[in-house]
Amino acid sequence: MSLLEVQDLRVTLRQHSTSTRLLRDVSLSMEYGKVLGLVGESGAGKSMVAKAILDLLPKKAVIDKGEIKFNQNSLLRLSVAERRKLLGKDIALIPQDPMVSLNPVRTIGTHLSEGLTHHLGITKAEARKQSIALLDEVLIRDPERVIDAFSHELSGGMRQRVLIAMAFSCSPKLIIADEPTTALDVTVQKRVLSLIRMMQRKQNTSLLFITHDLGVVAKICDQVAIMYEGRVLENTTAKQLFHSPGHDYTRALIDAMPRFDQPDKPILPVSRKLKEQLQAETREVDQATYND
Amino acid sequence: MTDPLVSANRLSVSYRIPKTLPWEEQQYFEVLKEVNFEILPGQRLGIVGESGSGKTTLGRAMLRLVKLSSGQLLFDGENISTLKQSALRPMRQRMQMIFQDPQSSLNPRRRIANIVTQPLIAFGKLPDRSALRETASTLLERVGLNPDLIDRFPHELSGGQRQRVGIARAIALEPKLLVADEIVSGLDVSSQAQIILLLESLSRDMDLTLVFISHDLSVVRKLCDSVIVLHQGRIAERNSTDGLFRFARHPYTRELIRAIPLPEIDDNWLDQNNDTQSKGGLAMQIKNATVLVTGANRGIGRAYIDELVKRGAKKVYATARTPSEIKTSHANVETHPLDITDRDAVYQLASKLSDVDLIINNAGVNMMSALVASDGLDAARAEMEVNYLGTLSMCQAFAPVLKENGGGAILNMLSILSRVNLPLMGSLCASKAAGLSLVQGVRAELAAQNTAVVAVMPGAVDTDMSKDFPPPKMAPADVVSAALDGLEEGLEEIYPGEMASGLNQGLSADPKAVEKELAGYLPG
Amino acid sequence: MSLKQFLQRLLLALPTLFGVSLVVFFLMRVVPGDPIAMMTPPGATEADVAQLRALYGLDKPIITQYVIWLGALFQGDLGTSISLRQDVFSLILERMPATLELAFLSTMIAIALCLILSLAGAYFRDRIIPRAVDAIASTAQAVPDFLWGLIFILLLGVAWPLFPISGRINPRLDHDLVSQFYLFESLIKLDFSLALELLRHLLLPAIALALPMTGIVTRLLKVSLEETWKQDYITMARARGFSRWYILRKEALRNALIPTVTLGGVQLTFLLGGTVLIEKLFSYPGIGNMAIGAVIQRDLPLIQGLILTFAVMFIVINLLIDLSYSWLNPRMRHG
Amino acid sequence: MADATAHYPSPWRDAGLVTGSLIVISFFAIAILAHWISPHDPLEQDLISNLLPPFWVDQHDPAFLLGTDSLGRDLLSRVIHGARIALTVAVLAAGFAAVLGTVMGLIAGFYGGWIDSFISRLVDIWMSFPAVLLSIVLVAVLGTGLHSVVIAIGIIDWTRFCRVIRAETKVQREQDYVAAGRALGLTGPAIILKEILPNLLPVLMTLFCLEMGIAVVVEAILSFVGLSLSSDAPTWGGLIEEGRQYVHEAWWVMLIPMLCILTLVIALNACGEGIRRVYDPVMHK
Repeated sequence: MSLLEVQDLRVTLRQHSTSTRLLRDVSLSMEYGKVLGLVGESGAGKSMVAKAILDLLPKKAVIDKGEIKFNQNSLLRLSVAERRKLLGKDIALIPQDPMVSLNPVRTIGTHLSEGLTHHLGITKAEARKQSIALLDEVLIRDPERVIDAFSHELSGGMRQRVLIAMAFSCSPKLIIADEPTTALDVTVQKRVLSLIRMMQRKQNTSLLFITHDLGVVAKICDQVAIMYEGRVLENTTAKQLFHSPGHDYTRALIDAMPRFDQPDKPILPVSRKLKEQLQAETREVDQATYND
Repeated sequence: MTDPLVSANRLSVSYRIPKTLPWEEQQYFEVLKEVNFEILPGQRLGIVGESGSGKTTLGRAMLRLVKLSSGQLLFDGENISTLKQSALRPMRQRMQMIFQDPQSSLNPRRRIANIVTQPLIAFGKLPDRSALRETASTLLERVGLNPDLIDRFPHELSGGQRQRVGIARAIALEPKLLVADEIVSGLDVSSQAQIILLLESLSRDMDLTLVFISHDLSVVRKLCDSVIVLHQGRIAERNSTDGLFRFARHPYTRELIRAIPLPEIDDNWLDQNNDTQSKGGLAMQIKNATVLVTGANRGIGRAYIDELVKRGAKKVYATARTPSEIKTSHANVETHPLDITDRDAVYQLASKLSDVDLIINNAGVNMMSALVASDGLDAARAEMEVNYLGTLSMCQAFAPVLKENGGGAILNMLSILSRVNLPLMGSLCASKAAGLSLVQGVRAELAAQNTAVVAVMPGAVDTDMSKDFPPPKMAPADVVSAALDGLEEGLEEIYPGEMASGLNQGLSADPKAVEKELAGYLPG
Repeated sequence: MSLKQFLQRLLLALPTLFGVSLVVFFLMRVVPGDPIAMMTPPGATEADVAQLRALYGLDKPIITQYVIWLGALFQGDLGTSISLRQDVFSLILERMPATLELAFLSTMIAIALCLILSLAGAYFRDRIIPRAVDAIASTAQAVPDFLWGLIFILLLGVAWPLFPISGRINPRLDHDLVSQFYLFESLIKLDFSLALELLRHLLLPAIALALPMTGIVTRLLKVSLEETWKQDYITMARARGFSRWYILRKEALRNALIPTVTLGGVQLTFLLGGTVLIEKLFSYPGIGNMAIGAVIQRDLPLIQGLILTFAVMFIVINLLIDLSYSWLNPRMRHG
Repeated sequence: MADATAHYPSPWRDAGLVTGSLIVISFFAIAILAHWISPHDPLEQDLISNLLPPFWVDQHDPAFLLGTDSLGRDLLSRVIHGARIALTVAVLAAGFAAVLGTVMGLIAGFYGGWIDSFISRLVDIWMSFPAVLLSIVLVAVLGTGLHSVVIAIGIIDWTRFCRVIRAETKVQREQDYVAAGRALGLTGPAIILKEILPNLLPVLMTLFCLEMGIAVVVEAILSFVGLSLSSDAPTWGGLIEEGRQYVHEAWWVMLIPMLCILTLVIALNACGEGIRRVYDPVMHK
């Protein structure tokens, strides 16, 4: 039984007279307590999947078809208010850029406790106490001071810790991490990844981890889905992916990575032929589903 | 030796921090702090650092695009640190830059043709305007772009295309020096690979000196032949790319390298606490190292061979006076005869094994001889000959080899007896003490060439040399393992085992008490 | 704002004040045109002119004149009005409350309109309301206060005479107000019929003054709210299940106000400066109306005094804006 | 790289810009052709037929399409000639303010340092005066006449340009394309003129349109207080002032010039906004 089930999700951006497919019948399935990596280059549609789950799709993007089932319930059939009750409580987000994801005019404490009072209905004083405990849990030194600080007083790594604390604060069942370490320095990235996995294991949360970095995938993910132009090309286990990638595109991505431990390994850009082939496939898919 | 193209001497850049009140003292923020480096013609230098390390400022300072606050900067032999912008202008043909953000570095109101030919026009190298389109097309082709793009505006191109336009503009004047600032950081891995390959071929074809600024060590490793690691405005480490990655010395560099997530499944990677810092000395990774071990035929030496192979050393040269005694079946272990007291032989071997980057001076003798109580100097002489002079020969002969290979390390097997004395073995102790002194001296002498010099001082070890010692005795494998751990961690003095570390602590607390206690410790 | 930053702002105001005094003083003297000629009534004799010169110290070197003038200024002595033959300082003090009441009411109207319009424009996602807000704001902004005044006079004073179009209070009305702050005093005394009468006079000029500021600030605030809405921390808040209205109020508004406040300050000074003409248009007895009279009467000391008064008010407004800016933006508070 | 295929919207598609510029162009045409199209001499008095109403009111005289003022002068002709004065002032004053303000703004924004502090302080001082009062005083000091009006408006309103151009220049200066220009050895003035200024043109054009509108209004205000040109010159402001006196008897004397100003100002605003919408990549970001 799986926690999250995305079935044949098709999203189209309708702008003026043109319409662009953003997601082409995407299917994913996430098990309880597992980490699913969603991998692709920019424009592959990986963030769009997250937005569809979080009800953050742009106004002009329409879900044409498909289903998102969370805990056996269809998210798309819920009312706006019902969905808001889930967001932040059962489904939480760790955003991409910690530098801009905290409101500059509100204190760290406000950020943390407003979620707690809103979703758990506890008092402000209690929420503050819990917030301090949460900051302590994500290994922030001196949480009593940090709780009254503003985001600009914290470093990037600290901010991401705060955001992780926010995400885990209501013990959600699913966390969507949208490139959570892309904006961070590599040493900070490692610490933040460690923290995310520690918290994930502690609370047995399912984690949808969106990234473009196969290196990060290798370190944190159990399952991987490779995306290209709004399609899922390959859906496999992480072990399988690095052992013997199933799709040519996956192999091409691995081949394009420079590796510091293998200086003599040639780096090969994804070949034009492969890209053309993939694009042709996309066109085929679009034509086949044109009348759906 | 060729003259450097760029050479910086105590280069500093600082910014004024705006004062709130006029009578306050002016505060400065130092972005670069007395940086020294040289770039040879044709070199591909990577500058690596995290955000805020000053790497972008360093790149811009090299081209005098920011004001230098002090220090000297030579370009092509000419001092440009204080030249006026107008005087710099003609030199700018020889130094160009590619910027991090192609969106902001291309003027949004100009067409691509105008952007790429702008340098040529600025220097009057395109007197005939009718040739503009043709020249622009040629430049675009050189960077692998479709020449049809010349009439487009920058915002009509993709990120990778824009970055190529930036490259085309930078190479239009055929500069000698090209500074590329984080130019692949915003790109997908596929475009990134294309840009790296393009830079590689351009720098080869055009005889460019390339300064490649990046936070990504993997890319730098691929593209550059030498690296500067910047940390908080200072150069933490400079080495050949190979040298840096094989024995990263600065704790910061090591942390950087350890933090790179390789595309390999490794469940433990995230659990490795990357807060364990080095103990301040130079460190070296055994993986992929080429190691020479002396005295490899017995006890500890043998253990070294096994442990080195286990830890992924690329090659191990096992030496002994009688190499036939070395028993090993590993393919990457090579045996050589060596008597370290034979200075010529040592030098001969050094000229042969030019790829060594770790020397483990393990060979030693113990004549079990007292000082005053023994007659004659033979025992003492023999011990000094091997334990001190032989080791010194090794250091002398191999120091240049290590330097050539980027620094490397020398690990000398001493004993806790280097620090304390045992009755009836005074002669050995004296030679071991000389060995410790040797380590300290050599370390000081080789600091400039980035060579780690480490002393390993175990207590009693269970080998045939110390068969007369009472237990407890350490297994050789444990000693070796502790020694290599210490080396990888950056320790300068390693005390494997409880006995050694206990004595070391005792010595720093109360040396007299240790002396008293040891007076009763008698072998045999 | 830390005390240090407040000190800094005060210090920055000093050279501005000094510059203002220089401009006020020399503008009248250095540019072509003789101030005495400006002052003298037609048909004055040479001797009269010379006497007047000596009286105002205009026969001394210009630097000396400036120093004397500045010295008097520091003692609160702005000279004597030529046309009204009264102390300039007390004249200004007497007329100032009328202008302050007008400006205050106008500012309140502007702020209220701005908040309502921009929040409505940002909250509703349909096609009609945001567009209507845009249209209202651009029109309010495009038409200057002078024209708004004329339109109101024509429409609400002449075509449908709902409001009086001149003065501050019906001159035939008996009242026992002791201060010059008529409206405030009547409100404090709970005399609502009088307050209403005063408001009827105030409303048209106040709205005319408020509209351009409302237009420009509403537009900026709405754009700013929309920009803020795209920020990642708003996306975060949405992903945490808060409602649109809650996020708009708690997360977006204060951030959106930060860029708006600076512009609002500039607009506030424009509003205050606009009183000059609006008071003239509605024959409202404030310092603005007095200023135009002074120029037409060529009353040099009064003109100087009034310009200085405006300048000081502007500088105070800017200081207040700086203070509110740092209150809004925690980044400023900690230096 | 938000949108690799973004294009500037076509100026012809922007309804505001098209309508606005059509109106402004027709005002210019009327102003230029004033001599030929006005039915009467704007100064010709006819005291018998004074305060005649316009054509849509009863008792109008078909010879005076928009009626007459208190001295019996033809309102239509006066308004047409008024357009000429208004637009002359608008173009000259806005041009003066634009040149002064842009030069100061570019210098302050690009070079920074003491020169920036100096110019900023100057702007602060300027902004500490109520603009309308200052222009009235200036004209009073300079004497009435076209040149004093132009100078008064220009000298006061350069700060509008200076502030915006300075801020925009500061933004542009931090862009890498300026650093790229420096890396090519371009001198400061060359970078300002060739790299930065072209990027500021849309902003400048917008400001210029808005400033023309402001100048039209300020000129009307000056005429209204009797300080613009000679008192019988057919200015819109003068007409309004006159109309204000007879507003209860002959509201049209005030209404007609007012509508002219209103239309022109709104049209100029529409042009300015349109230019900003269509051409300004700085704002598009």
